[in-house]
Amino acid sequence: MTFRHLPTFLAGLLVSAVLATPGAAAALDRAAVVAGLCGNAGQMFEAAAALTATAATGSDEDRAWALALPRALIEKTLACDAAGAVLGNGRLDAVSRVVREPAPDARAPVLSLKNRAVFEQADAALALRSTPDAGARAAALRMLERRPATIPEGLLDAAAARESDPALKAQIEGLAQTAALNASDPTARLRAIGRIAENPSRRALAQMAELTRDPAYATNADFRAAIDAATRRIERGIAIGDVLAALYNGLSFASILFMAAIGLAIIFGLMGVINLAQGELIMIGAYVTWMVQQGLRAVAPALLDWYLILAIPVAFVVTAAIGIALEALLLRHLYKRPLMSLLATWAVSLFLVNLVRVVFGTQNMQFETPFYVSGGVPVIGDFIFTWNRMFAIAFAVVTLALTWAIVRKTPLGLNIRAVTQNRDMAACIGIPTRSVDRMAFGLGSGLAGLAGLALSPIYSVNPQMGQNFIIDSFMVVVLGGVGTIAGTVVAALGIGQINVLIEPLWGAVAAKVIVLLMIIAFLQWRPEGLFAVKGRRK
Amino acid sequence: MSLTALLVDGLTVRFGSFRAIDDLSLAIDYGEVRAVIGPNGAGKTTLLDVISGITRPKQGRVLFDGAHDITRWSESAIARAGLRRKFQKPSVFEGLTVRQHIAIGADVGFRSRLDAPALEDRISEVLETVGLTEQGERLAGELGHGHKQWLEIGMVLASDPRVLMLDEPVAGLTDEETERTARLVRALVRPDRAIVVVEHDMDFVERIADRVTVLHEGRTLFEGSMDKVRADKAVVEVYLGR
Amino acid sequence: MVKFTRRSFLQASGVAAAGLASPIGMPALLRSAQAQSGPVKLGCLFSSSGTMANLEGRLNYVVKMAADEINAKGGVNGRTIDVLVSDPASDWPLYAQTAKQMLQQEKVSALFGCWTSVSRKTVLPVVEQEKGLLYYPLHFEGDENSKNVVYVNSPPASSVLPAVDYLMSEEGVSAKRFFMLGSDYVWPRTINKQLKGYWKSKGIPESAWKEEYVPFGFSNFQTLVNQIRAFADQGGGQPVVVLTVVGNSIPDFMREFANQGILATDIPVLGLDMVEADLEGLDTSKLVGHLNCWAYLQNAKGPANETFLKNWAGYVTAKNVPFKGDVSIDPMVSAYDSVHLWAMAAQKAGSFEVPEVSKAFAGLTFDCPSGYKIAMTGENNYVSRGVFIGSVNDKQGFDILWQSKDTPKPVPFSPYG
Amino acid sequence: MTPITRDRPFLLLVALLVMLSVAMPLLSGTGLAPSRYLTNAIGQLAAFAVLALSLDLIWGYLGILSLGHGLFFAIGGYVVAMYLLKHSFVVTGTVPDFLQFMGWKEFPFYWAGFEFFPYAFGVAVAVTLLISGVFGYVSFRSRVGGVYFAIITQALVYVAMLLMFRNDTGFGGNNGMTGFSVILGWPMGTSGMITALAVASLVTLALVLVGCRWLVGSRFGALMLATRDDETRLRTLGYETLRLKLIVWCLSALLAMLAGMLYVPQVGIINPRVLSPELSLEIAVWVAIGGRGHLVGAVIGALLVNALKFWLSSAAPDVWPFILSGLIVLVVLVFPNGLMDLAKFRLARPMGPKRMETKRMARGIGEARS
Repeated sequence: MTFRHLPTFLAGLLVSAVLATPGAAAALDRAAVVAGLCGNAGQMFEAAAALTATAATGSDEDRAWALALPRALIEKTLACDAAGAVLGNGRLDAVSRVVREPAPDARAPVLSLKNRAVFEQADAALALRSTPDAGARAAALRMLERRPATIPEGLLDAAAARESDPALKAQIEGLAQTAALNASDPTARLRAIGRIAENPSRRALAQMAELTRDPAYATNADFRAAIDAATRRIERGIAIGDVLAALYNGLSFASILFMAAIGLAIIFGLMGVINLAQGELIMIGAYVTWMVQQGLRAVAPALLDWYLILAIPVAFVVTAAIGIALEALLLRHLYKRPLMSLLATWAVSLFLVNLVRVVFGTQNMQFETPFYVSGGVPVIGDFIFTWNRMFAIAFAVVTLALTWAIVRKTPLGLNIRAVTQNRDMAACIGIPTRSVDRMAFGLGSGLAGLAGLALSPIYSVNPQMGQNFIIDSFMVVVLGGVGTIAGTVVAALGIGQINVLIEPLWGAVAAKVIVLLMIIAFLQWRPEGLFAVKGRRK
Repeated sequence: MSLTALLVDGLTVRFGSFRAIDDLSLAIDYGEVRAVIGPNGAGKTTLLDVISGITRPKQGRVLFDGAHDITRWSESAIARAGLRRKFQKPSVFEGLTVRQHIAIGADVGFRSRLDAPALEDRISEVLETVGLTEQGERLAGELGHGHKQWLEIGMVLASDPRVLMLDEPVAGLTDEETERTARLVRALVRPDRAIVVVEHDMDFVERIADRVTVLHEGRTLFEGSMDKVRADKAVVEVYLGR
Repeated sequence: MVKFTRRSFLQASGVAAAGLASPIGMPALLRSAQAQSGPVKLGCLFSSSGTMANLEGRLNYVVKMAADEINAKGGVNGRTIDVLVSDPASDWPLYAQTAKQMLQQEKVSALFGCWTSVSRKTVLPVVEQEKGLLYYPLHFEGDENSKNVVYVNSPPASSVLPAVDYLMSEEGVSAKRFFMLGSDYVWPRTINKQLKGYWKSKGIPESAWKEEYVPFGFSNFQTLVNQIRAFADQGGGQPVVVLTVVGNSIPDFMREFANQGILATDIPVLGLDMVEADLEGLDTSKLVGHLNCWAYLQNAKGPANETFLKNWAGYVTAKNVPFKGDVSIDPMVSAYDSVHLWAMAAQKAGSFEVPEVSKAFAGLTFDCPSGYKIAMTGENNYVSRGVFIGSVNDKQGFDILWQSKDTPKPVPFSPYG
Repeated sequence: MTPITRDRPFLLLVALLVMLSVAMPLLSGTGLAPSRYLTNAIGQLAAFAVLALSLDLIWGYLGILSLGHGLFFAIGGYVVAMYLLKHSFVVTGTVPDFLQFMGWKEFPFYWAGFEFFPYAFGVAVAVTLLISGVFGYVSFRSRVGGVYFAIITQALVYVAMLLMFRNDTGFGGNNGMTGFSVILGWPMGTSGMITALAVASLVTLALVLVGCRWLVGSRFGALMLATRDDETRLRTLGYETLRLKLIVWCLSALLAMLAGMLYVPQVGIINPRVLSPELSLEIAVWVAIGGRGHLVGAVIGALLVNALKFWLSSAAPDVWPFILSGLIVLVVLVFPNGLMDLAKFRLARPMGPKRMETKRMARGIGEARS
């Protein structure tokens, strides 16, 4: 990520700001800064520059005073009025820090995009120097890392000198070295190049490419060798990152497909029933998750962050109950007529979509984003390990394990397998096939509910959401081969991965089209799917 | 015309790791009624499946009329060559009348090559043979189990097959119906026709069969007349031993 | 959505029974006598089911609310307004079908409807054939000027281009590189075509932009966001995303964008179809700063907006409307304006006949909740309105970042296409 | 199969269609004429009925459920739309929208010749036969059937929809095609043209109905039923069921295509929505509601469901989905043979030979049992 136009622009301004306040001793004109914050876009920009300069070279008192200002602006808690400005909810005058009420016509200045960047910078710079909380300092450092070239000179060194946390100190020093890319000291530059190469990305590559136009590249053999080595290293890193990203994206897509398909696979394998309402059960799982969230919000706000975990049993039980009811009321009568059960389940899906629409409305449901499903960690190259996808992957893995355990290790699972393989024979040896059907249908529906839960941090939750999954999940089930969990897993992985590989080449639609056509062609060749039990065929 | 209607030669059929038929060889002659018996899973129905082209063997071949290797032929080509089969579970077309069944069986083709009177005659003749004259206009779906069995026999019979395969023709029938079926089968014997019957009912087999082949685990355990079968130790062992 | 009451259900079953009894004769029931006195009929063509329901559904209620306001003041030409609502179910041919039914059977005096350009294009031949009048409340791609359609919202030259100009300016972010991501249909395609023409005219090289389209309802943006990051990291100036995906693709895209750790200060997104309703399900704290551009934003200053917001909140509570009373989006206001513009024209013409009403367009002005006095010139069927650029805030709304001095004259046909 | 002469529902329906198609042009201009809206609606309903017949032919009589019949309907619709646009362009010079917003200066090369209706019709037939033939051949050869066939056809129509949504395929993308102004040299949208198109649809429906009735009453029809009831059995009697299925499948596809050609000029737009899996599913719903395996049932189902839909989507938009889903569940659980179960009491009881057929229907047999 870059913000490329700013560096030169900002650097120049900073130099002037630093020159204007020579030495650490010169006191900050606090009233002028506050006036600037309440001024027009240009004045705000200059005020931000002054704040950043204070972070680097100002006095401790000024820094402590300035610390709250950029954040207040970013969060729109600064109320500007004729007498200056009032800070946040503490009702403190921005300049004097005396308690006072803002004027009734006070306004909160809105940051333009350009100013937002410089205020984020100022906030991070100040926080790095002055916040007592090490976590906040680390966050500030990460913000500064986004635009190393705009970090004012001296800030990092000063911060490192005062830093008490050794790990953070090392990180600051590392960043300082990186930031020295355009320094005059040749060894610092070489070190910066090495540092940059440690975190390969396309941006780093672009930086290196830029440096090949540096006069030093032609004249200085060491410099040139360092650049070339760094370029190679970065390219390798990017390549690795791309491969990892493709694998990860494929895996995450596969986990979604798997979650959507596993319930269907059990039901289809057991009863030969195509459940077109499966997508709606997914949707209901997501709505149940939402309701659990709302319940927690009302009853136990402290647990709100854990609603995704706490909703697991609820989502499962509710959708399983719907599934069981569906089986008992409708599908039970249709086992001899699979194509009719297909239409019946479509009617159910139509009904459920519209029921949810009438009850909840059509808007997207609002979900909290707990820390464990928000954001991501950059790993290497352009590969970012995003937590919501990881949640889905982990969820799929756990579901797979549990499903496998149920099917392989429990009496119900044994019965399910027996009925799947030979219904008549199973009935003969006393397995209550009807109630096995019902339980299995409940299990399959409950799994769909869990899928809805796992998808809620990734997709918009609304009455229509289920319809996005239905064809994909059918394809997974038929491709995998009816009634095999392994088949479902392999098919989901295959479809997910191939999709992700094609997508960058020809776009998302073409990827989908090609994958579907491949599956259709494959099924013509092997109608029983990847993993099918062979037997005497009639 | 050769004397041997069907020659099964070194046949092996596998389902996964299970050998349903294991290097089986046997010959069936024209003019005979051959019963194939054996416990469940011996490979009887699978053998008929291979002959009628439904299942492809892993190894071996099936020769028809001494000259034609029909192992890779399609089901319909095999049927058109004159090999017809009645299935274990009565397989009739529930939406069609009895007469329509016989018409379909008598003459293959999307349009009938027989002229209408000739076809009607043939239908009446077959219905008489299988004793369903009364039921001519009824829908097959409405028939009782025994009538369905005979209807299916009539349908495969209508084309004058060279090889007639009957898979459990008396399963689920009353004694009286069984008796009638036995008479029917014997009446179908002709010098230019081979009849293969797969059956569990030993008394029925004794009534109709000229020779009996006992299959066990996909192999021939014994071959000979019914008397000899009953006397054979190995056969008794297989049927009663466990 | 009306509440599913026992009465409406009984009605429906009665209806079903009638339908069962005489399938062929049934449509004759549709032929209602056209009244020369009594209420004058207006028709709505907004879906309350299907993919567009969340956005279009609320416009039905706004039209009704506006009609109620007018009725409370005595109606138009001495007659009250009766609003007919239908459900084209986000199914484009059904819009045409419903329009036909409204015009031929119900003889509505004007239609208010359509969100996507596809649906407008579908309805257009019907309206022209039946010589009806359609008020279209969405900003759109322009390049169209039917005398049977009133284009209440802005064509790109007076909405999109100012926003892009802002992004490219020093005051904005001096944008140099553009990633255009849209849903694959006429509006995004045309907007992007015009943008490319515009950039070409400014001497920006073709290598500075990239164009990608996704199907309607697309939701898996992981790979595309990766592509955007790669595009941005190639260097060459500040990148921005011009987002013309529609419907649920908007929140899904924004969510993935934030999740991959991209801030508005890294790569700003200009969401041309993004409204407050699209942010309803999102944690916007990580999206603060992204932009949209419309002729109205909820935060618009002025008494007209205060009244509108208050009335809408009141209407939602009073009529049990299944949408949020505290969310107000541009197309709602445009639909609201539409009804008033129509009523003013009909009053001025003293007639409900389309040709008469059309003749009265010239010189109409209305105090729009946006704070601008919107106006029609009679030169074409466009309405001149103000322009706002909004910036996502952490309360799932938009702060006004910039707004036009006055109402730029609408340019139906873009010079950059 | 009842002889045609005693098949009262069938005779009644054909008579009604003939009467309507004679009466409508005769009445036009008089006060008794149905309104333009009603005329147009009748025409559209007739097109849907042809579509329902096409599906009933393979589902009701052959036991193969296609959830992708919208594909063939769309081929007909798209081709006729291409003809109309090209023809309008030649006559009036109107440039289609999609050319404009794609920035294309002229029609893509494959639009050449589409201004000639016979050519366009030939292309539609050829494309339909090619796609249905190839797909049918490979599917039936691999013995893909039952639920699998349903799912695969659904995926196929979905793929087609995704493709057609793309603007760069040159068929108008999401917008599809609209703005037809001239057909066969005549202006569209006039009352006369609306009546003419409606009558054309009614006549086509009557002809298709009679043709299908003849087919299913023939020996070939008996073989179709035999295939439905027990394909293996028929094959082991020496019949090439692959060929039989392929013939009926392609015929059914052609009928669906024909329905599309009738539908599009009347509704005035075609876009990829006709390729959505929901529409194809709905066709099956019409047939199931009317009575699968019964030609009259399919027609009535299509007419009833669509008339209800036309009406309720404006009269009571919110309850329509509930009514539709309720109807389906009712039919599936209570009337396995759709409305024909209702009709049998009135129409069939007095007639002796009908009894057997009635019984057959009552048991709901004929579902693919494999």
